[in-house]
Amino acid sequence: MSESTALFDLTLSDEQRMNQDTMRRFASAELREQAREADEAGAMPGDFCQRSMELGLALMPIPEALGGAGVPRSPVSNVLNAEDLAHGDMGLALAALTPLAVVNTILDYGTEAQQEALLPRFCGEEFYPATIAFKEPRATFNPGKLETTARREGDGFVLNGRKTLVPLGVEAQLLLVIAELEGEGPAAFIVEGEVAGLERSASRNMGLRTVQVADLSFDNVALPASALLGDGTINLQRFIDLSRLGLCALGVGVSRAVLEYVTEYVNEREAFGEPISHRQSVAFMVADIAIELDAMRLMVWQAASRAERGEDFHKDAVMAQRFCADKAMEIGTNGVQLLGGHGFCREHPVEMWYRNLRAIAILDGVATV
Amino acid sequence: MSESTALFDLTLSDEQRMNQDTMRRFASAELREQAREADEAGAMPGDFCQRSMELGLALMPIPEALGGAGVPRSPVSNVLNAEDLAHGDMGLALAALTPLAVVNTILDYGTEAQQEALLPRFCGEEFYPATIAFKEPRATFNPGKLETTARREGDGFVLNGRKTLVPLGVEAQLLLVIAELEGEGPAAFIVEGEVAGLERSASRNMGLRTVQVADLSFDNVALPASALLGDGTINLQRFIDLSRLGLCALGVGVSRAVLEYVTEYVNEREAFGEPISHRQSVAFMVADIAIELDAMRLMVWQAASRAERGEDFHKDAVMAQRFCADKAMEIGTNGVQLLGGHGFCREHPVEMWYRNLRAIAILDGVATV
Amino acid sequence: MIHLELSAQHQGLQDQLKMVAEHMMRPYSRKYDREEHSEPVELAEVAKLLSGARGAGSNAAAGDKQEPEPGVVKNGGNLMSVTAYEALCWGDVGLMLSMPGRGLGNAAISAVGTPEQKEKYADSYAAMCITEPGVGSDSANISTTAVLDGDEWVINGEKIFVTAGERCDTLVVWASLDRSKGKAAIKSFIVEKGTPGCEVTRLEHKMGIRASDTAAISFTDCRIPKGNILGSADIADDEAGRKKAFGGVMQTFDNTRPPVAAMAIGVARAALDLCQELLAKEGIALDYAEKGVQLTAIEDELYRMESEWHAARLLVRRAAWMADNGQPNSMEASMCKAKAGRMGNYVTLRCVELCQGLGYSEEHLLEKFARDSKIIDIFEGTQQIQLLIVARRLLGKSSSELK
Amino acid sequence: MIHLELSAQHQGLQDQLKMVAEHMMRPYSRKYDREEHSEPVELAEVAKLLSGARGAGSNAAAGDKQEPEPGVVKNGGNLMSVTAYEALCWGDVGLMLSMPGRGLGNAAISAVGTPEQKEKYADSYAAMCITEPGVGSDSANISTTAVLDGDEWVINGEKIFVTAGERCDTLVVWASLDRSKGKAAIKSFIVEKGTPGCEVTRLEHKMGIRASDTAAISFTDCRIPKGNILGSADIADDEAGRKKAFGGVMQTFDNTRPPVAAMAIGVARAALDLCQELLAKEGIALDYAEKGVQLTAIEDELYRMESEWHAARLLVRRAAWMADNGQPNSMEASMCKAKAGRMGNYVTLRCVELCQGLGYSEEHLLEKFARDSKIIDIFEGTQQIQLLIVARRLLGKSSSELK
Repeated sequence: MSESTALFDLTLSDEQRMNQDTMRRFASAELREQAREADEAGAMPGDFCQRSMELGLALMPIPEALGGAGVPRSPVSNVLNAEDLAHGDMGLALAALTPLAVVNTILDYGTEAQQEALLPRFCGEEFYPATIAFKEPRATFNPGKLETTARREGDGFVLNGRKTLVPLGVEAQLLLVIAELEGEGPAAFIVEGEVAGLERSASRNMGLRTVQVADLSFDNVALPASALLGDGTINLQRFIDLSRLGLCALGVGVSRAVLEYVTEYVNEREAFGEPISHRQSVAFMVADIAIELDAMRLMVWQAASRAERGEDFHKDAVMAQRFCADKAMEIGTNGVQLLGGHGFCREHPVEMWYRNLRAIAILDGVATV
Repeated sequence: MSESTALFDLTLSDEQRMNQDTMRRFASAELREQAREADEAGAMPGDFCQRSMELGLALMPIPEALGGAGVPRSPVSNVLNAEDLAHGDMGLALAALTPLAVVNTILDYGTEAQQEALLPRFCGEEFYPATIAFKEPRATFNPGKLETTARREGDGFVLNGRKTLVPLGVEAQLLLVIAELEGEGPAAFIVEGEVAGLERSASRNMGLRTVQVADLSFDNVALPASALLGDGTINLQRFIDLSRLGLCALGVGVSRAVLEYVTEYVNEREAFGEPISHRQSVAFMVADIAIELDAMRLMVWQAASRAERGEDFHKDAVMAQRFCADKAMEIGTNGVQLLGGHGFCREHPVEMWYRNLRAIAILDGVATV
Repeated sequence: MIHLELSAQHQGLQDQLKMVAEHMMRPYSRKYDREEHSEPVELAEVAKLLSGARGAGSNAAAGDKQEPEPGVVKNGGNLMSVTAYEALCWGDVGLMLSMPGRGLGNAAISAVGTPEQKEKYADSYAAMCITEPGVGSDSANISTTAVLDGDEWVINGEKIFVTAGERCDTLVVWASLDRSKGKAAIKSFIVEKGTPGCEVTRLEHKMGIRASDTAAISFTDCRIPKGNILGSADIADDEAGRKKAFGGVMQTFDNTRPPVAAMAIGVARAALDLCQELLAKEGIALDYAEKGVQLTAIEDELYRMESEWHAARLLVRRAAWMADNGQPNSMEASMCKAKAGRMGNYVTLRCVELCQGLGYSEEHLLEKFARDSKIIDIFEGTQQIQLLIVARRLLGKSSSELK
Repeated sequence: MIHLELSAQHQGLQDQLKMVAEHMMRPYSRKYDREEHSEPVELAEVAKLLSGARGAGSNAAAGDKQEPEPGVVKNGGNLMSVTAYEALCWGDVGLMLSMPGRGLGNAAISAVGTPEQKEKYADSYAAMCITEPGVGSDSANISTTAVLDGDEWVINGEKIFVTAGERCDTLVVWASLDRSKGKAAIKSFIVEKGTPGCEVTRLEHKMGIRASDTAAISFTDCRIPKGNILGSADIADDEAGRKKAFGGVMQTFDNTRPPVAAMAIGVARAALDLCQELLAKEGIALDYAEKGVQLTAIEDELYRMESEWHAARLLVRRAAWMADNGQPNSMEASMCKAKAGRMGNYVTLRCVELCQGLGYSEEHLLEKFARDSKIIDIFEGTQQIQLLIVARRLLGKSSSELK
């Protein structure tokens, strides 16, 4: 670690800056442009996932030997990417980022053999749909205590339980299912393609309609011994925390979109003979969005940079998520309010952001950085 | 119950209206006028309690046969009184209302003999200092689980524990100490004058400096059998709830004082060539104070009127206190903010109201209506 | 004498309407949320049933004006109205807004119409046309015009955000007799649908209340009988008169704000009930016991929502009660709309969060409540407009001093 | 490269200063809260100790201006300053404000003084005189005047809310050279205490920060040398020049707002620490474990406070870091002041509530923190003024458009 890295610093590296340009261009052209139509259709544009391949997101951290780019994994760069993509559209950003989350988790816990078997699939020309199933459909879901269980039977495992809000969950050819291995602790299981006892159904939700999200149920799904990722346990807390950072970054991206949109709107919209931005109640609401947004981003950056340095970042992740979940929803709400009746109409994107931002408090287990 | 009483109605009775005039006059002349000086001194004006006798508060519900006015007890009238007195000053209002709380509790639970022995003391020419000791000095104090205990020993009791924030606690000649009677439940004990093992000390607090508030400690205080109020148990929940209503009403009174003061101030104070009330951020803050204040009062009225009709009012009391505690503090904070630097100076009363209003979330067990 | 419970009569009505809401509205909530712009035919029956129940929260009742009688307390049409709106919106806000014969235009006709107008349009389904593309809260600045030509008014202009604008049969249209004379020249007119020159040009695609149609309507040389003006055609020529005239038009809002605020009470209650039902299935229930530091975060949040809900409801009932008793309630109407609007938004969004995946999913209605409730803090005057009205009254400021 | 921890040097300084705060300030906190207006003599030693530590959060350091150097990242005087303020105000805000040689006037001299002025007043204890009885946030409208008479400026006017106005030895006074020329004519002047015509007329009795003296000071034909003006005596005669001139005066705030915001970070941390200490004695401690619905309300509130605190601190550090690296930070300075001010108030008040009787009692310092913190959301520009500044920048509005 060089001397300069020990300073407090908010400067992006040259690489990060270049990458930011790429992400922003892609987000603007491919995500923002198509978001409304996809939201109305409740489905991704047919070629979106394939087109997202040009970003090479999943490829990056995969070792060159396995066909990847072999770029050292960077939680900081990942949250920067997540922000910029979500600035285009949160659902589509999730679609683009989900395979990366799978790759990251395989890199974190997979055995060498598993890495060799699975990771090259992400390095081809074709988009490889893979996802993580974490969240469970209970009002009292506690991410620290999973109710989806696996028990050892013979050499293999039997999986039971239900998962919800699984991005790309309908089409994924590879599922990493996070479950409680009875008597041993939390573990991840590799489920490939269709297996007996697994049912998938697309779910409709308040937001995130631009990405295919699924409910999964596992009814005595028999898995082979090789389905167990790595040596059998995962660091669940770390997994949750890494996913929190990605999720928060998505919230930052959408919130930035809100800020930009309302800033322009309130300056253009006139009432009582002046732009409505001349009213303190309007202007202060915009100022507050900017303040909380910047704070959200700084909290995410701090946690991600600690993660990147291998420092303990659990508290930072907990605080970032609490903060971002609350503020993002506040920003979403005020975004609609600032446009008044127009904000409630689907001709403007703020209502979609309102619906998507509610998910920041809900969507654990995605976007692992 | 007449037909008209079954309607939704926000009209004060003629008696309540007349009484309101009396209270408001007294609050203005005797409480508001003297509050600042008493706050600085950390002590009541010497003759305040005696002068408060003219209101006849404690006298009202005491049966005529015992020297009282024999007016049916009215939680609604009591919350109206508490609001108006606290509009003058919260600490002094507490001083004036505390003997009434004692009387109410003796009426609720005392045996006939106890009522005959104790209540006439409140009907003389001289102010009779009496109070209730309820709150305990713990950060984790739970009003439903008292840690001050009494155990039976021989015919009598031995009392142990500590109490805090006891209004008039230094000078009170009669203390009703609410304690857990071991193995039996919550009970109230009559402690008269000085007894061995009881120590009293005046305490200094953030606010409420105009009334003498005390810490009490009971170290194996031996009490006779007759010290037990009534048949030995009290309805602790009902006691807490009745005290909540009085406390909330105090909050309503102080909050109303804030509203009036800032309304005048922001119209007079000029900046940038206009009254600051012409700015939305200022004006909306005042509007919000008014809205929440009215809501506070309506919640207190609803709970009090249910109590008065003998209906279950526990939920109403719980919600009123949560609501009033939060909103009162918000109002106190904004009251100072609206005066800017001037609000921080003791030449204006808003800083005192800020300090007093924090107590609405803290001061259980006083002002039983 | 202070008493803040509903009378037996009002409570009985509310109980009945909640049954209607539960059995005749809720079953279609999701259907018409998805099938935007299709007409909720099942409601015809409900509307028939309601029109049978005298004063059952019709908007006509909300406009009910009362002279104060000393010593007499009334619980009348206004309180009835907020009670009914609360119950029906507990069922479904969007469907309630689609109920034939219950448009806000009916309230306006009832409030300021002549006896003949009231009779003629008693069974109509009247929508209200106020907002224009360039004019939101600034109602004094509308550009739609009405010009007298012989025995007819000729109306020209464009209106948006007309609730039930497609399904209604009658429109109450705000228009200016003379744009140079400002707000004193603004009057309202009854336009029957089908009148040549009056055309629905667009239906909005909305985030919530999708069962309710929100239309854009254009008026091109649209001719209506001279008698279809609501109130006088005179334009006041002094400041006091001008203020009074526009005040009259604006007064409609005093009547309609409490019922609209009551919509937020209804939908927030729906969310709270469903949220607590889902939590109860997993063993979490509010017992109102003294738990001290053992109180859970989820209980704490439920208490907070419950208390905010009760506070808002009391403000709504107060405003309605004042109208029933002939007390000016303009400030209180805005207070309750401001409080209920933000409460509804806060509560419905938080209920989604508390139920996590179940809250966010379309399998349950919580997410719909959070979408529906947002508009209540906006239409019939935004949160900000309500605060402005309250502040002006409190501080004694004119609209030019406190903008 | 993104990294949001303090450098080892800055962290070391903060640790040291927290020791100083704990051992040399906290023991006197209650004493000087009670003995309002008596001089905290124990601080002399602390001040001596601090002046030894180079750049230890002196205001001079806060005014440190940097030219940006491409590719070079600096952690300099501004970051040092907010770090130090945070630590010392964790000790006691009132005592920190009473520390000789650390007045806000020192920051002004350091920011815009000539080398001679800087040297001459290097060891002074300079207070800042801006606010006037009739002028709060409206700094452009001050009525104190400075008129050149031969080789001297003659100053007349009345200033209030002068922090350390009595104990300081030097005053930096805002005055107008020509009231008809508006804000372009506002300049600041160095007035040494003891100059005839300069008199402390009153000390404010305050709710909090009672250890700090807040004075009213009058200037009656008070003559100071011509050289005691800070910056140029020219009055710009075109709009751009006028804006720039006043902008220069106002720029002091860009330097002082982050340190003042850091005061809120310090006092809020003090409250959080003490609150958690008192709760820990009764077995309640934040363990950051995943508790799901078992999370208690008190834990929930502690998490909320902690996250708000961290958020505010990061905004403060960002603003300071930008100044260290030559980036314009006017908006970010106001952002951090707005956020930290309200956070400090919320956190300190809530800590009192969470600790119930112990929080409210003078036996502990929680109640004092809640009193001290309130002023931080007010002085150096209120919450509302900060939002106004942020909004104007974001929306590209002038002060006449967005008032």
